[in-house]
Amino acid sequence: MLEHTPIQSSGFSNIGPEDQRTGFCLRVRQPNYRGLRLSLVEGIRVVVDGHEFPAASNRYRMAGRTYSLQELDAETQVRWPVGTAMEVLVDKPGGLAAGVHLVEVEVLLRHPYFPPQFRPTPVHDRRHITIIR
Amino acid sequence: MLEHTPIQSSGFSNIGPEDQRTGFCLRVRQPNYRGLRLSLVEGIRVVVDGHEFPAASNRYRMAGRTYSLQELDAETQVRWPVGTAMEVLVDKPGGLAAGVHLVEVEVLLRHPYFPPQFRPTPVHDRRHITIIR
Amino acid sequence: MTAQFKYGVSLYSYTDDFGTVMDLEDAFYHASETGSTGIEILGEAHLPAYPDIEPAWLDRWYALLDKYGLEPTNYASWIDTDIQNGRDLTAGEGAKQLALDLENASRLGFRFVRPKFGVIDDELTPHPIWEGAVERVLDLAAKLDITIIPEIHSPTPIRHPVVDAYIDFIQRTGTRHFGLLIDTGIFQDRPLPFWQHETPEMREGAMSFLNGIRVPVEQLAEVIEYTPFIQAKFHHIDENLHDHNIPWEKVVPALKSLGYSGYLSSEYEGKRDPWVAIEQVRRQHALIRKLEREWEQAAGQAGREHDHA
Amino acid sequence: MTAQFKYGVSLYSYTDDFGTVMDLEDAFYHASETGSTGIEILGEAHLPAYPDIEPAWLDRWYALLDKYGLEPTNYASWIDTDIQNGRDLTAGEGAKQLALDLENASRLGFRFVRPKFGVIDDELTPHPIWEGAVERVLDLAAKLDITIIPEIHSPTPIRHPVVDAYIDFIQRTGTRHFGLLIDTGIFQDRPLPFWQHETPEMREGAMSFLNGIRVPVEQLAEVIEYTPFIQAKFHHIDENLHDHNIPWEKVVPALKSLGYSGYLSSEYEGKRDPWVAIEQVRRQHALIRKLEREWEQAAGQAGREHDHA
Ligand SMILES: [Mn+2]
Ligand SMILES: [Mn+2]
Repeated sequence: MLEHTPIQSSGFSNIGPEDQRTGFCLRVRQPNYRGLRLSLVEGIRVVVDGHEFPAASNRYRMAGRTYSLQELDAETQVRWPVGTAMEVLVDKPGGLAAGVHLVEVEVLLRHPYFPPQFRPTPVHDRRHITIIR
Repeated sequence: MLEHTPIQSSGFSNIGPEDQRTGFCLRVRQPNYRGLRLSLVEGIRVVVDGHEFPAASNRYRMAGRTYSLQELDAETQVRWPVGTAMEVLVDKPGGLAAGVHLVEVEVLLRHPYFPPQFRPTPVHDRRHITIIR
Repeated sequence: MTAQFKYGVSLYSYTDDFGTVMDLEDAFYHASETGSTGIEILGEAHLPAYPDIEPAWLDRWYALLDKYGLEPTNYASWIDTDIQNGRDLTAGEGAKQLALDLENASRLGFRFVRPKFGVIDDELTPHPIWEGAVERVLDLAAKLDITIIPEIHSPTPIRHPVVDAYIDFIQRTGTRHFGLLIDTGIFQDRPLPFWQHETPEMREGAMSFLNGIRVPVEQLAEVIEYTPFIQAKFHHIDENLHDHNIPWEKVVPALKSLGYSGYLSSEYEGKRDPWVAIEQVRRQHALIRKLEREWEQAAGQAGREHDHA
Repeated sequence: MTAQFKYGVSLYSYTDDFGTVMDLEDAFYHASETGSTGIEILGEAHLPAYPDIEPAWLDRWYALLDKYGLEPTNYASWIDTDIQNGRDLTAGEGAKQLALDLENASRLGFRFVRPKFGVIDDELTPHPIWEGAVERVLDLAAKLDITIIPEIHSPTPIRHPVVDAYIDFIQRTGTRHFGLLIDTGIFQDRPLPFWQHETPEMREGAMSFLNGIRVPVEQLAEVIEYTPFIQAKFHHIDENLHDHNIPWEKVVPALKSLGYSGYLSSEYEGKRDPWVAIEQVRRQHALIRKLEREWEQAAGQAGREHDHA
């Protein structure tokens, strides 16, 4: 089972060898009541300690594949199921310092059955989570 | 998985046919960090809307068998495992009215590794739960 | 005694619990403990390999139905008309999606499929492909004996061109496999709490329907013949068994008077704190059963008085 | 570089999460995500058929160890001396219980078993059967190559007759299969929050140890040779990576100076709100790793300065 908040504690980690970090990984629980084909996911904005990583700069890992924001729009078959987490891969040379960080996400979801003015709909979350090393 | 509070919503129900209720059933999650042989369980006191049902008057259902408080003390093999609920069977002619009730429990557990003055140790819980019919 | 309601639970009620504190069997257990006989699912939420169904999962589905004494009621599906930025589904593609969900629903033993089409305006007017898509699968629905029931959902009231168009469709095609699903949210007559990031400005404007669109329950009479299934939408019932938003004391007598004997399938849509939905759904069942009992006692009383007159 | 700590997690940390929001595989995942190599369990909590182990469960256990790259460290067991009202276990019965848990631990691949005997007083003096019970299973422990390690746990400090008795036992029997488990709660130097129903009177009296018994970390030197395993007990670490109760900035250098290279197995024992433990255990690992790194850098620095002297 996943943690209840969209932001997951476990899996928050630096990417790359210890002295050559290239970025970090953040796991986000699918925050909608039904699964969504990836073309309905308009990306995830991430803010760490006030430093912004826009949705268009991040990459998204689902079902063993990594997508750019543009590639999400083209993926109408692969889905982000309920009860699963997506890995958001964020470029940041040097990675994040070990320790506790204040992390915010904004998950942008396009619901075709919402009035056009509400597409995409953002889902926010914000909490302290920890990079171990 | 069980509800997090010791008192469980689901399973709270009257016993007996609709016009001849004999009492009610309440499910309680094992509230300790390890499983306990039943001889270490000194019963469960139940209070519904201020009306008291003492541990010695209730019966306890575990692993398909029903125990009186005295019989619990004799049962050194059967256990109340972590992650399971015990059914407390409470006599009350007429049963409980359908609707929401304020229910309290006091689970009395004897921990041999606690100083003698703390045996048994009570675990309390209190919340509103609902009899459907 | 008049025809009784059937009681069910939609697993939508357990949103956010599902996959964090509850698995499929837990959900069956909680639904069954309400005394329900029916279970409703969302295809693209509760089928783990959606759109596929793995054989082992299918076996488990039927084993759970048997163990918990539940029958499949309604299967919710989506037709994602706005499928990519700048590309809409064609009617043929919409029909293909709907056919897939009809086949899935049939394999799982459901008798109803609720398709949710994308919309084109604030009135929730469905994308114009809806009619062509549905018409293409009417034969399949007949073959599988499944009724397709789009949802009448707030802010769309009963007296509305969207509903008229559905009824025109039934009359034009003569189909017996298309109808309406009424979501009781249309009867909401007191405001909902604000949602995450909702502002007073939003509530005054596009979100004003969250104050309740207050459809008069009497209007149920105008559509009841087309309505084989009802989702009992609600948001909060307190410790006094008092619903803060939906006037069940009007809805239940209206449905009883009309002789409704289909399902009331609980759709809890309130606070998503873990485990809260379990207790809320139980309160709704206690409340509706109480109102149904009271209506029957009053009707029995009236009947006896009539006999003595 | 000096010998490094081994990092582990005791599933005790996830008490109340286990069975409500977390199953065994979830627990393995969260432990593994801390960068740990070791996992500690409580026999009578995490073995679903305890005292039995079903063959399918055993297969799953080894599959999970493999999948998550974890090794079994310590297996916690209980000897319920006060087994019935008015009846205590005999030494023979205690030995039988301990033998059962040694066999279980061995089947699961553990190298340590922590027996928790009932106590007879406020000082946590173990029931006198402890010695006879342990002596009866020393041969079995040797055969299985498992070390039995009773826990030195607050309010029992290091300099105490209980500890003396354990060390006397080792010296008398000459066994290499008995030792001490240090629980870092003995170093706690600031008070814990009050527990459910604890009153100020209780805290002044029998519960005063919850303010911390403040064993000086230097005393570790007196028992380190008998201590193959440490439970890293803690209660709350805040967003500044500051532990509110346990002085890790003293404990870590003390252990490094003594060349300790065994496990630090996280035992979170704080607020039991769901999912909180996952984050707390991660913070503890970040904190201890940071202090270990700092100690090594300082030691490296001192070493280089020494070379230049
Ligand atoms: Mn609905
Ligand atoms: Mn410990």
